[in-house]
Amino acid sequence: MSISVSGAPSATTAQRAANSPVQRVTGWLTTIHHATIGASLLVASALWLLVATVIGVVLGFDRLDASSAVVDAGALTQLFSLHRFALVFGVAAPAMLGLVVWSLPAQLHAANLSLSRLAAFGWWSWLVGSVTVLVSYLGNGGPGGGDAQYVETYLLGLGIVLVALALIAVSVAATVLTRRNGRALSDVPVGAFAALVTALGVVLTLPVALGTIIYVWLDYVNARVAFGGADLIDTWLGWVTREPHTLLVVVPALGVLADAVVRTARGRQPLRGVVLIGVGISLSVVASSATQQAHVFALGDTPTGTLQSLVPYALFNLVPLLAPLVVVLLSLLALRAGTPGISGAFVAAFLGVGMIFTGLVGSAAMHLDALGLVGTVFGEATLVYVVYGAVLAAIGGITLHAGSVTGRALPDGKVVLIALLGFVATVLASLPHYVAGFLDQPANVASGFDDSGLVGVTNVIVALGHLLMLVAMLGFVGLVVTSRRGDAVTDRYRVEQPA
Amino acid sequence: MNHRRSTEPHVTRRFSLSRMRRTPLSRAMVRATTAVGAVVGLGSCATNAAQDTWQPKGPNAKMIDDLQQPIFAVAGIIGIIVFAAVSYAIWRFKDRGQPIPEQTHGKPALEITLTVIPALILAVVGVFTFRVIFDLAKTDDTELVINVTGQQWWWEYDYPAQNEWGITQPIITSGQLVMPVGTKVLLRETSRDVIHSYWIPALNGKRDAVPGRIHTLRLEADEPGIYAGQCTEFCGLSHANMRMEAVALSKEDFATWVANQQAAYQSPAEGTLAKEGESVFLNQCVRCHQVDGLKRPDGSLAIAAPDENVWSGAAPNLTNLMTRNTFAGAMFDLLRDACRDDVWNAESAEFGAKYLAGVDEACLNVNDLRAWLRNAPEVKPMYANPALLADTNGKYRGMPNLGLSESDIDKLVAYLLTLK
Amino acid sequence: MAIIERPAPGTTLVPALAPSAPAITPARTFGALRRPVATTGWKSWLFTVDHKKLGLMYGATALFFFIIGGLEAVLIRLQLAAPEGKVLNADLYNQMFTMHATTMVFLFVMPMAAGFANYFLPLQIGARDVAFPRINAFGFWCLLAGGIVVNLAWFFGGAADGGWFMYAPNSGPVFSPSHGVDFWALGLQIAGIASLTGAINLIVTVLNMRAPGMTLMKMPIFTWMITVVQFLLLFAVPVITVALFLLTFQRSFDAKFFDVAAGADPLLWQHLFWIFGHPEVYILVLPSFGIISEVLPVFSRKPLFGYPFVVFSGAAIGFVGWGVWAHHMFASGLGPVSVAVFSLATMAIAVPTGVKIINWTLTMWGGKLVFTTAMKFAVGLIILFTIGGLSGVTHSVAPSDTQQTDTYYIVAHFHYVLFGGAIFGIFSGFYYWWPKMFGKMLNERLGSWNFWLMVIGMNLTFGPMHILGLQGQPRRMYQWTEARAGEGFFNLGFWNLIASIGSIILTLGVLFFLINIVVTARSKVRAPLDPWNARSLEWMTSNPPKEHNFDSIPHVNHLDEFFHRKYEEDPTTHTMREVATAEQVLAELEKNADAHIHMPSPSYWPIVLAAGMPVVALGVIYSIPVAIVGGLIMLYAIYGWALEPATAPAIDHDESSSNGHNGHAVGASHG
Amino acid sequence: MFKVGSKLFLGTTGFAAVNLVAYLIFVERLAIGGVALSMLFAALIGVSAAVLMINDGDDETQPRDTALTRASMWPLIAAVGLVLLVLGLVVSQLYFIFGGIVLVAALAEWMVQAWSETASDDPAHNEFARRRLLHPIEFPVIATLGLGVVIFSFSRIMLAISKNAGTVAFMVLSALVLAVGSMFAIRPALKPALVSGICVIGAVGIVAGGIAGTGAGLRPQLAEAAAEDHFSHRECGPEKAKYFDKKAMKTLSLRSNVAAVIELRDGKLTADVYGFTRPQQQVSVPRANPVTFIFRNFDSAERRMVAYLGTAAAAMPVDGEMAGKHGDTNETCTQLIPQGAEQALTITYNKPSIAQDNDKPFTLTVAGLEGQAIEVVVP
Repeated sequence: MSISVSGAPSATTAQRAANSPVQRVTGWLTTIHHATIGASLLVASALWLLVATVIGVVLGFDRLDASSAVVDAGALTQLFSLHRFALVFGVAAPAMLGLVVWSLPAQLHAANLSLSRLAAFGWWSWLVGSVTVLVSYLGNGGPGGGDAQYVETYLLGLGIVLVALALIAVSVAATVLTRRNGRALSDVPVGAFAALVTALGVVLTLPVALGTIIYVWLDYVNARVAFGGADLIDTWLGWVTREPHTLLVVVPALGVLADAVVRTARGRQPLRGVVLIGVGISLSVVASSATQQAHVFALGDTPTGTLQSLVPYALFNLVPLLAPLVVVLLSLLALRAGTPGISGAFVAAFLGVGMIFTGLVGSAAMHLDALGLVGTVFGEATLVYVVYGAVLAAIGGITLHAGSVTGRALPDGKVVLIALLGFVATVLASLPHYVAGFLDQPANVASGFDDSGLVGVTNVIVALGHLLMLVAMLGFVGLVVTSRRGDAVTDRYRVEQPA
Repeated sequence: MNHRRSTEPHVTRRFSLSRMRRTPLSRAMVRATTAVGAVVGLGSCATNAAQDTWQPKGPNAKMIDDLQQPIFAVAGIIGIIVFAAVSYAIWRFKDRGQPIPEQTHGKPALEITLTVIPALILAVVGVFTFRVIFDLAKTDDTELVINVTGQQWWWEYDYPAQNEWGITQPIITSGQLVMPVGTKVLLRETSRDVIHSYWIPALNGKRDAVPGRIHTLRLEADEPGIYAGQCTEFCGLSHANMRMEAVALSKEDFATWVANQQAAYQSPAEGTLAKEGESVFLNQCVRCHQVDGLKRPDGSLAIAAPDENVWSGAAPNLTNLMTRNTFAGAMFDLLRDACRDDVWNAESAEFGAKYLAGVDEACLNVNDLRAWLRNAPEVKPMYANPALLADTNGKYRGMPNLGLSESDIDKLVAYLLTLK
Repeated sequence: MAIIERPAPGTTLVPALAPSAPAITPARTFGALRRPVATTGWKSWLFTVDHKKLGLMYGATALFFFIIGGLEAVLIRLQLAAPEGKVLNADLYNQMFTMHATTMVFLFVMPMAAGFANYFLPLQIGARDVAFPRINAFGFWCLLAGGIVVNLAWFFGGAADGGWFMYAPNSGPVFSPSHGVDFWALGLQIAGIASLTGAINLIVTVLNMRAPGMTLMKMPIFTWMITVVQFLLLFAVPVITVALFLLTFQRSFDAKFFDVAAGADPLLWQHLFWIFGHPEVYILVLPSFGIISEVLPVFSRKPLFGYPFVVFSGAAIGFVGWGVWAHHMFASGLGPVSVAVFSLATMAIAVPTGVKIINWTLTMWGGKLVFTTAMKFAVGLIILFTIGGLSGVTHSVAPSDTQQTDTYYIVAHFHYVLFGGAIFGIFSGFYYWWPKMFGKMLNERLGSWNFWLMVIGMNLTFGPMHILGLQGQPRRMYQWTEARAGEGFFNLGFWNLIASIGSIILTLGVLFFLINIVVTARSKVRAPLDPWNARSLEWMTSNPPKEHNFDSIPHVNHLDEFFHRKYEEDPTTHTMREVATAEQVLAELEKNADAHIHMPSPSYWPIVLAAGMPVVALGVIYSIPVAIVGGLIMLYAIYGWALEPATAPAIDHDESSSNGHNGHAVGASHG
Repeated sequence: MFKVGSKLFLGTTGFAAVNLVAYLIFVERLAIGGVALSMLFAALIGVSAAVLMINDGDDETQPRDTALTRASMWPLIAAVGLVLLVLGLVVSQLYFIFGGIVLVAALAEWMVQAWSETASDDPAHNEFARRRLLHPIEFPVIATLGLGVVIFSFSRIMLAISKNAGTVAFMVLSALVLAVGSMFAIRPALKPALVSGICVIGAVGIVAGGIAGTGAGLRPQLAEAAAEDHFSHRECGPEKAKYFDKKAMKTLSLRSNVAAVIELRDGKLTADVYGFTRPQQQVSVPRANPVTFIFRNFDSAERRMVAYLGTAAAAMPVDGEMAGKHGDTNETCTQLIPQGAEQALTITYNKPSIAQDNDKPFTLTVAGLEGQAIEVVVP
């Protein structure tokens, strides 16, 4: 079954074809076409990745010498916070949702998203909201910031970002639920299913964050007693940028992997139902979000005490691990069952999901009281793993769907190279901090720790890792641009969907 | 006869028995019959209404009259011509079975002629009108200037210092405008609240007194006498009761009047009813009404503060009240009817003396004065009702009901009689 | 009903009976409400857009307010019959004369003229309706709403008490603490909408919808005068609306437009008011001039003498009328230069007015005069208006005016102009056009009583006021005092009494008219098709006219087209010879009847929109949320209106569309 | 019946139940987490039920995807409105209100557009329906906004350029309007595009001028007056009279309520009172009524007129507050005005002259000029 738009060519198609620059701009401004919105989100997330990597580099170099600070100490707190915001809400979320928006209708053989205007609204809101947050950081308004007006701006900007993402998610969920063109939910591509899971997760959890923001904001504006003002914003809202919650945002990566492996293997996915369940397991993270707490496992004095600690820990940290684990394992199974060829999409997605898995494992480990990793750079590394993993998966996803969405496939070999480069970058940018975590390098500071020996080295490597990620990203962007310029390449991924 | 709404019938009976027997309506009927009888004596205008506009008593009004008489005549003639023409047409061309006439649509030459004739007549009228308008507006030969300030519903007059008239201190009075005969008097009119219009028909046309503006009106009287007038711009509840009188005195009498107005205040003798009245006045009336020279028991001057009690910030100055013949915005006469007629109908030679005699106890219209002091808003419609004060921050407009006891009123009347 | 399907040409038609309309079911609706479809019963009146029904409703409303205003006048005269009158107190008296003038000017004469204009202007120019029928309906309901709002104040703490001229600052909240002035200002603003929309509507109608062949100079004179009036309204109403708007803001929102302490000049109001107020006088009187200019030729059996002169003098009055407003302010202290200029301009306006009187007289001259009641009123107008006009000339002379203004002389003058002029013309119109409107003739005997009682009563009431005024009795006094009444022949007491007696006689006269209406309504005798041997197009259709006015739109060749179809001149003897009866003329027209006639459809929206306005007004006075509710009602109505096509689509007319004619509009109006 | 979708939700619901129980047992009983999990559980039950009810995944019930949504600018505008709304919470209420209006308007337009597109199968009819519904609002609002911007820009231009230039600008502009209007009148068949083009150019020109005018600021006189706060009240400070509008006195309204014109000539102060042929040294004014004096300076030096208003509460300038308490001297004055200039002063005297307890009459004097005074008599 080939992908085609049923019915008459839509007005948006006509607009996209319009040549005049003014028409192109107005066409973009008023667009409700999934590909345009998705591409916009992807490009914007690439820009945010630029910001994130640059910050990563700056932070890494700043930590070289713990006795001196390149960046002003006050600004440093903001910089760490901005780094996290950029990674989660600037890169991971828009990249994943952008990928979904971009490719979902094509996966479903639908003409467009349902509630496409809502998606457009979400995209523009996310754009202006994230810019607002960025501006508020520049004005010293992030968590711990000192400028009251900018702190308020930060909170409200973050609120807009959350609302925007939720709106996009609503559109995505509605699309999957209503535009399957007669297919059962169990028959849709795993990517679409993962999109649904992500969307539901986002819709279910982000309102919790939004409510918290409103509480914090009201408190901040009026009294600053209950929620502790700017300094404690991170305490109240930090969970949205931590694992395992971030897993929710990057679930589409699992879908990319599952779809990519089928195409690479040119076969069917064995145990497809298990894959779907595995993806669905990610939703368990919703619960951890609702509690807004980190669940650390510590051995209690009594068995009951131990159990009381273990069960929530297992529920909130170990169960989510199952999701990537199942998908990765079954994808390997699918490879074995089929006749795999070399595939950029698969490589990137596999590496990406692997990274995500690594991050999640790290997160689970961090919450073991015995290891004493809480409060160290270990936590930072887990986030980088997850987000960069998501970036890799997004590269895979774009490669996977480029042919069907744009009609121009990406060259596999180059994508594989870039994926490998990104993999190396990810590992460099995070693994050293796993090590440094065990060496007790504290998180969120650039000074006041022992920078001798291995710790110093890790920071250098991390900085280089971020730099490398930047290079990988730029490489991929270049690849996309050149592929669009060149002649149309047949989509080698265009295969029959499994029934 | 004047407005009577006394709450005490016996007082009424005592003073105006003869008039009250007949109701106003029956009286008017009687009058109607006499009037029809008087058709023969059309020429005798002496008994016309006080504000007759066709009886000019001064050069300004005469100028107007000289202009309007021919115009009325011309208008009358034109009217008669039209009536005659129409009547003739009705009689001559009535349907007597004649055939349907020729369907003529007009004769332009006739039309144009009949258009040009009225235009010419009006052009002539226009030229004379023009002259009179500018003559009436002349002010550069003024001999006496009087400031006139209108207020709901009375007029305040103040005479700026003018040494040639012996006015060295400003004189302030109300109700009656006193002016010398044969003198070009210029009124500088303004108003404290709404628009009023100053009009003494026998002396000149009317001129509006507009708040925020100063308008001038020239008066000149040929003969001593009282000339009635009335506010003619609708000014609210008691518009009908806002009257005024211009009193023309010979120049000598005017000098006497000026001297009297500037005389020092004479406190009533100790132990008299009037002296008690003075203290009632100091307790009640002085809040709004100024009597120049009146001192409080501690020797300080009593200064009225109408600006604190009255919305428009002013109340009539009662210094030498009894030299005036009216009170309450000239709504009531201070003189009983007989005395009033005596002054109003006096020959011009005797008029000055009679007017300057002022009001004494025998002539005092005590009936209306007491009714006024007892409950002013009842006898003159005013916004003195406390229920309507919301828009004026609780300040009164017009004289409120003071709730005076009868004995206080006795004392006050006695005191007021000393103000002359 | 929007489409009238007529039988094929050749079928004979009973003139008085239009074919009954088929049942209509709106197939779909754009608005929130489905279209009204009733063709009989009260709903057919409430939601009608038919100019004739609206004309009748204008007339009925105006007559109602005429009675109200008349009762107010009688109360005023009773109060003033004797000195120290006790019928009314000062406050009530002030309200009474304010409302008397307001009612008579805004709620009787203007709507009555609008009624005649609505009914007869399309008929006279051979049109099937006005240009904007729904706006026409809206205008009427605005007028009614405005009239109700103005009078509602009686029940909410007292009516307006500042005089119809409502001079600032006496109209401010301090000097007029009741809400009367608020009701007055808002009510008149609402009623003003009626005038404005009516003006635009009729101007467009006259300019665009005349029958073929009817050039402007072949237009009936009544239509001409109405057109001039509509132009006057178009320019005058916005001025008073601005003034009233300022007043409303001054009173309800503490604005300072007329607050002297804040540096305002109270004369601003006077200028605004009289820039409207003087053209208003011509707005009141010109329609009546138009009416008697129709009546006089008919009953003289002769065309109007100097038709172009009458037309142009009407237009000239309309123009010069704008340059004379300050003659109401000669005593306001404008300064001699302004006074002189306005004095001359005022004199100039007497010339075109005189032209009219001369032409009317010359129309009668050499005619064959038939003295029906309509003719009697017309001749009465000539005489009485002449008196009013001449007394007007006396106070165009500014110095003379400073003696006369604000006295009863002015009251006498303008009642001769407005009662003797405007109202006599209106009564002439009643008697002349009654058979056309209702198919029955008003009783001429009762009409004679009506006329003579009104003439006598009118002269007895207002004649003495000349004397009262010249004797110095000011206007607007709730009492006069004997002390200044004088004795002798010219005493105020006698003439006040005469005037009051006259007002009773006048009331009797009007009563005879009302009796006449009842008697006529109960009579079974139908009027002949052409009872007066009339001359203009409105008589060239049935009595009363069919919904679509004319079966076929006549082609016009002459001024007085109808007359020329009936009579021809014998070229040798120059006498007129009847060549056709009215019935024959009509039958000729019906032979060529149009097959499909698209008429505008009835609508709910005009009345709903108008109903929102009093709610807004009450809200402005009492509570802003109420105003918002009113605003929402209006918004709803505007939407309904905008979404509803003026003419229902053919599909809405199931019966007629089934027989194969799917609505090709013929010569119909849409708006 | 149990398709994947419903299975998913049922599973999640069960999982949420487990979570809830576990949380209640192991973590804490009354904390917010418990509440949140119960809510989540309840919500998931609802969602699952809904999924079951709509028989999700049933092939036959799924409609084929044919509806195409058309491009829309309202999402973008709504997003801008949202941000303005939120920024308004921080910055100013103005933004909040504006953002709210934009947001509500955009959502309303959006809704109507969405509604109209599903109104029928005929896009032309749908578009027609939308226009009928919205154009009655859109056109007036847009026109009002456009006109408002143009008028505001015009006012900025007029405030920025000098008075004479303003007159010229006004004349030029009206001439242009006349010319363009005549052109349209003479050639009614002009292309609409040309007409609208000219109007747009005109509007853009004015708006550009307005922006430039705003940048240039008020003209110097106005700026100076604004800086000295002369728009609100008048004081006896050392300000300049340059900005004073010498022609203002010539207006009818002010001229007509002038009690006296006070002239300073050859070192002599005289009062010209209308009605008196000779210059006066005394002016009599009514009490409790605002009166205006005009001060004319024929002296070569800059002068100001000072009105002595007696002790407190005797009089007060019309536009000022009573200064000081009882017994304090109360004065008001004009600005310093150069030779040939004139200025007005409006005063209300509430107390009569005799109420002055220190026997010092109300006067009008000129600062720096000894022995010259006009007495104001309030009878």
